[in-house]
Amino acid sequence: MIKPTADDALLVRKRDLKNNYYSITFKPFTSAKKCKPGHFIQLQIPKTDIFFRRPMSIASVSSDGDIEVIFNVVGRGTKLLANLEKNDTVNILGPLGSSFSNPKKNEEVVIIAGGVGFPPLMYFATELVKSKFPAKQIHFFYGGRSKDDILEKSRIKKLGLNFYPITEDGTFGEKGLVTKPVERFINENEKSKLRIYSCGPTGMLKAANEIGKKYNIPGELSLEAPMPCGVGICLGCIVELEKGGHARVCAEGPVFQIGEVKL
Amino acid sequence: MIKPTADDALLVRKRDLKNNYYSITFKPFTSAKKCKPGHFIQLQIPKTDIFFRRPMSIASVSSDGDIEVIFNVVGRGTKLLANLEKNDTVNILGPLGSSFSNPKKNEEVVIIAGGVGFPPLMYFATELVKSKFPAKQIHFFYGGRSKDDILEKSRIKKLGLNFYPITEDGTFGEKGLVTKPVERFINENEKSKLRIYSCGPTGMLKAANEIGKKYNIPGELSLEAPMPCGVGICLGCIVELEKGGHARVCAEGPVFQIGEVKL
Amino acid sequence: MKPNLSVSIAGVDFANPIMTASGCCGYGEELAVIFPLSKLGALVTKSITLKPRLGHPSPRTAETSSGMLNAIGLANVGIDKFVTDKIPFLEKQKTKIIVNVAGSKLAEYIEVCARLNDFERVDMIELNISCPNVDEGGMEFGADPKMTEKSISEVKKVFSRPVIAKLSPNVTSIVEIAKAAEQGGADAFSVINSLVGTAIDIETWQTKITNNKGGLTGPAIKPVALQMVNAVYSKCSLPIIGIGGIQSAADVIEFLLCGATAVQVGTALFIQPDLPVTIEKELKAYMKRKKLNSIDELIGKVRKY
Amino acid sequence: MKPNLSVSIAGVDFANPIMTASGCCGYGEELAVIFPLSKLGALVTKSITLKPRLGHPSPRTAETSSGMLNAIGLANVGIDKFVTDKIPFLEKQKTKIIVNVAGSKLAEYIEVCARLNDFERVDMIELNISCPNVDEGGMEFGADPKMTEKSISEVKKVFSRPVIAKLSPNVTSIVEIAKAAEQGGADAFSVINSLVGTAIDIETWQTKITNNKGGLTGPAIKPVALQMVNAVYSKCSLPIIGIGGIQSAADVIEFLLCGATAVQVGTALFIQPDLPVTIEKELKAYMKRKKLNSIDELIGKVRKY
Ligand SMILES: Cc1cc2nc3c(=O)[nH]c(=O)nc-3n(C[C@H](O)[C@H](O)[C@H](O)COP(=O)(O)OP(=O)(O)OC[C@H]3O[C@@H](n4cnc5c(N)ncnc54)[C@H](O)[C@@H]3O)c2cc1C
Ligand SMILES: Cc1cc2nc3c(=O)[nH]c(=O)nc-3n(C[C@H](O)[C@H](O)[C@H](O)COP(=O)(O)OP(=O)(O)OC[C@H]3O[C@@H](n4cnc5c(N)ncnc54)[C@H](O)[C@@H]3O)c2cc1C
Ligand SMILES: Cc1cc2nc3c(=O)[nH]c(=O)nc-3n(C[C@H](O)[C@H](O)[C@H](O)COP(=O)(O)O)c2cc1C
Ligand SMILES: Cc1cc2nc3c(=O)[nH]c(=O)nc-3n(C[C@H](O)[C@H](O)[C@H](O)COP(=O)(O)O)c2cc1C
Ligand code: FES
Ligand code: FES
Repeated sequence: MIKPTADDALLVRKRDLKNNYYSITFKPFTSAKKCKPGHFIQLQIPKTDIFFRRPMSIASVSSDGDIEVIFNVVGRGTKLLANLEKNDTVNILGPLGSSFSNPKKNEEVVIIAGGVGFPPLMYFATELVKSKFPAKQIHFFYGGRSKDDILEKSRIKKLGLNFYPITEDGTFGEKGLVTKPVERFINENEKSKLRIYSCGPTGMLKAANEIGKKYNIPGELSLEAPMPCGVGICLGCIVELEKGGHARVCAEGPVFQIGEVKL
Repeated sequence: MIKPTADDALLVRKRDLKNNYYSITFKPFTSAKKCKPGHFIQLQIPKTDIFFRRPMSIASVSSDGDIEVIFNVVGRGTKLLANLEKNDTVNILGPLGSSFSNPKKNEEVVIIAGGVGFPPLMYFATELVKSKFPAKQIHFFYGGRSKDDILEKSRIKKLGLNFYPITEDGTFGEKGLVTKPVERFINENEKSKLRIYSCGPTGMLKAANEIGKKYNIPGELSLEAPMPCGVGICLGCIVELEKGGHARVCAEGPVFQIGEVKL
Repeated sequence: MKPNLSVSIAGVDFANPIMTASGCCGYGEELAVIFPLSKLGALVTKSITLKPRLGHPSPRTAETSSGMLNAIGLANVGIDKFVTDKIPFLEKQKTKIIVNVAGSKLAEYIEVCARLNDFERVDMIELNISCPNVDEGGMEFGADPKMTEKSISEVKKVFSRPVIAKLSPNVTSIVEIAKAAEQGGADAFSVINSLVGTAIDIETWQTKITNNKGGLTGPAIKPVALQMVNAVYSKCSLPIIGIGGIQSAADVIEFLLCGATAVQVGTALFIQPDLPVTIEKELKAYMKRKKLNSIDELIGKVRKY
Repeated sequence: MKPNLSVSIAGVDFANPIMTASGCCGYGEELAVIFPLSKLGALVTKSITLKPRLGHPSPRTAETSSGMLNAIGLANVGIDKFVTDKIPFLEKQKTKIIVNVAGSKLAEYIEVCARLNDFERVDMIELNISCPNVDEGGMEFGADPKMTEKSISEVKKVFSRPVIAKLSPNVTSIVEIAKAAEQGGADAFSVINSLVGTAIDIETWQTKITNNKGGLTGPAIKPVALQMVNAVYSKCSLPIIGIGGIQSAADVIEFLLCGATAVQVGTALFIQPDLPVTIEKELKAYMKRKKLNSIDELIGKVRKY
């Protein structure tokens, strides 16, 4: 566990990504340098009637320590977040949880993202590219219902990786669910060189987990759970393990190995 | 009882009056036209963790329905109010309570104001002057600890009334408490033509009440009490009556007759 | 199809399940200025006692996290003045009238209820055997199964229309008390009255209310109220009026799902006095969206794990 | 002069009156990363049972107005693993260690307490006779004066250091239970555990936690906790550890004024895990401003009307 810090940070940038998605960027955050892809932060909007903090994956950390999250408005808390304006204060606790482990040099990275699972994987891909991991070895499968669910297209493209958008209604990229193109890709490649990273809706995570097990491909899944604390002390965010027993999504996770948890 | 309305109004103007005093103006407020000096409103800052509304006297209502309150930061709620910015939303319930009754044409109006008792009396004096009541028949005694406690000096002066600032430390106007100059004024004038209006700290209200009783001068006092509802249904804001029994400050008051309540 | 919001409790029909809670709507006069009381299923009056009561001195309320403390002390006009001054106004209102009755001795309850029996427009009595703010009677009645049973059965002898037992949450087993009330002949339950609590001013070291302790109400207590409604619903058979922290139609639906047939809105009226009007509208919209024709389709329908 | 924050309970000295509550700080490992545990008066462990327990399935927490519901279900590593894996870590911490013990049968409590007796660094045991989240034992113990007395006196036979009785608020008279615990030989009280409550998802109609009901905690319950602390303080003579909704030094001071000698911070740790550090600082500042030399000058000093 990295020692998390709690900071009152200012909202320095807010972008409406349409379709109820927003990107907001905060600063300063003492622990910005310690953040790694997969880590999350717990956001608290001071003086609101919302009791718990809200967990959000880190979407990016800039060289001067700006920290970005990308989120979807689904309830009261995210609505309040979306209503924030420049210079509003948010208290950030983090970084929290486990992070994605790095692929081996020669591995092909298969990223399977969807919905609010996209931000941590964008962060992951960005850092891989920054660390000189060959962009052409990164395969970014990004599924959504419709073209508006595929966020930050230009940002992904700019990374120079292999981008495979997939939409259920076919309005952007291939039509259908991510499963098919992912399996096709796997079958066209040397399976022992692949590594999967997935974060997204439960259905997608289940599929990624099954695919990994079926083809014996290692990899990692980033999970969600309601999180009262985010630091491992409430035992509220548990998930069942395949080997029996529970793990805390906030402490042992949110990043788990394929085949490790019951989904 | 006037039928109050509840409106989400926007903050259209905010002025820092220094010394932890602020003026904030809202619009639109459906019932602006029904407001009279002495009335108050119940303010709620949406989505805060503050449970009750906060009662505030009306400080002015403009011809196009802007409604102003002037307040002092004393606790959590008023702190939040002071932190509001232009275009923030506040829910306003009002107008509530009783209002000041008009003086007779030939009466000399003795206003005794202090602290957050100033705003409703400024509103009262303003409306009197607007209604062609002779400004020279209005005597505005305004007490504070120091010169920074005397708010909106130019605004009062502009009304053309007789302005008697009094400060405990003598930094503005006469030195001392309001009681002395008020009693002096009373003794220099025909008592049967005087009418007192007072709102301010408990000490000042007590003094105004005593002076009224001692010289047999009629008049009105505007009281404060913690107010869970402001509309007369919780029975939480009671004050004892001289004749026995209780009155609700929010419903029978906040404006009471001199000699009516136990202070 | 328009959803039908009407409900029926002990033979009394209500236009909708939304009532205003005792002590949070006076005798209806103030709210009637704000919205037509016909919007309510029923209005429940402030507790009426035999003699007029001034209640406790000020301060008698305090703000808490998502709630409030009150120790009003059953301030009310007394039965005489209620009959002469308040009933004539209430009789004109197009809503059901439930008179809440309190006292410090059983004889007082009986006398007040006997007087109320003469007024046909008093549709029901709600017996406050659970007020935490009086020294004698009040909560003691409601914490003792025997006294509960006896007080209900005695009141039933003098009041010919339905009697609701308003239960206290400050007991080890609310079900035990509910069963005693049922035994005594109660026609329905109101669940819950306020929890006992206090608050201290850390500058003066003084309690924030003159009675030193008071009743905790508001959204803070909603989970406790829901649980008690469901416990009573599971073990008893009388209809339940759910009370505690209701602020929205969503809250009302939670209570209905837990087993309430109707609900009362209390503390939230202090912040939004016309809240029942909003709730009725939202409740209708919910029922339409969920394709529900009647409130019955919600009552007690919580799905448990 | 520097204010002295130390307090003493049943012969055990604490650097300050601020403890972390059972079930809200695990076995201390996570918090130790965030701040040095020496900042605490004491750490109270998650309830330890004889056998390891997984607890209830997910979801087992829900957010409420100014609070939360939990039905973790006493998930813990069990006494064996606690002794081998957790005690070695705890022994190294420069704070007092209170181990909270739970069970479903009295024999289980006794066995766990007997095991703990061997570890000198376990300064005290806190007996959880008030957990609302297990079917047998737990709350039933704490609602019954006889069982309360018996369980304490039996535990006292096998554990030679002080035993704290953690009392349930879900009773008609907490004072009656406190007196029974006193009778049984308890050395102190922890007041209060959580209130029983529930919450429903109005879209799915399902209860929000798999156990269907859970414990309500957080600022919402503070007024109830303060009142119970003061009731026990007024009628009993043992030292009290106040618990319920503490979020700030101001809250701590309210508990001290009501009669608590120390306090535990629970739910608020989930929002601000280093809160005890802030509270200690604020408490010191308050004592300086009020010219208080010791915590004693606050305990029970509430001024009543
Ligand atoms: C590790 C982690 C990372 C996340 N990253 C992102 C992200 O990058 N972008 C994004 O849009 N969302 C993310 N989420 C989900 C996000 O936290 C929830 O959408 C948000 O908490 C909902 O809050 P609300 O008040 O709007 O919704 P409400 O429905 O009003 O919330 C009600 C309650 O449910 C809890 N809750 C319900 N579902 C979830 C859930 N799936 N996860 C967490 N809490 C839940 C909330 O904490 C709250 O207590 C993440 C969740 C986790 C656990
Ligand atoms: C009819 C009326 C008119 C008022 N007009 C003004 C005005 O024009 N300008 C101004 O600055 N102030 C005015 N006040 C006082 C103002 O309402 C309080 O200062 C404010 O409610 C304090 O809120 P807080 O959260 O900052 O303080 P806190 O101390 O945090 O409030 C704590 C609690 O105490 C209650 N409370 C404590 N003292 C009072 C009090 N004296 N009056 C009302 N509630 C109290 C609050 O409602 C709240 O519940 C008026 C009060 C009343 C009753
Ligand atoms: C200020 C106040 C006064 C109350 N007076 C009474 C009363 O006279 N009789 C009674 O039975 N209940 C009384 N109650 C309790 C309410 O009727 C209701 O049971 C309780 O407030 C819980 O509902 P709520 O959380 O919606 O307020 C009072 C509550 C408040 C807040
Ligand atoms: C998630 C959670 C788990 C808890 N587990 C335990 C427990 O195992 N044993 C126990 O005695 N109390 C347990 N409690 C109760 C707390 O110790 C405390 O009494 C209660 O939460 C009230 O304090 P608070 O409002 O500060 O949280 C738990 C509380 C919470 C919120
Ligand atoms: S959120 Fe508390 S343990 Fe994971
Ligand atoms: S504030 Fe509720 S009656 Fe006056």
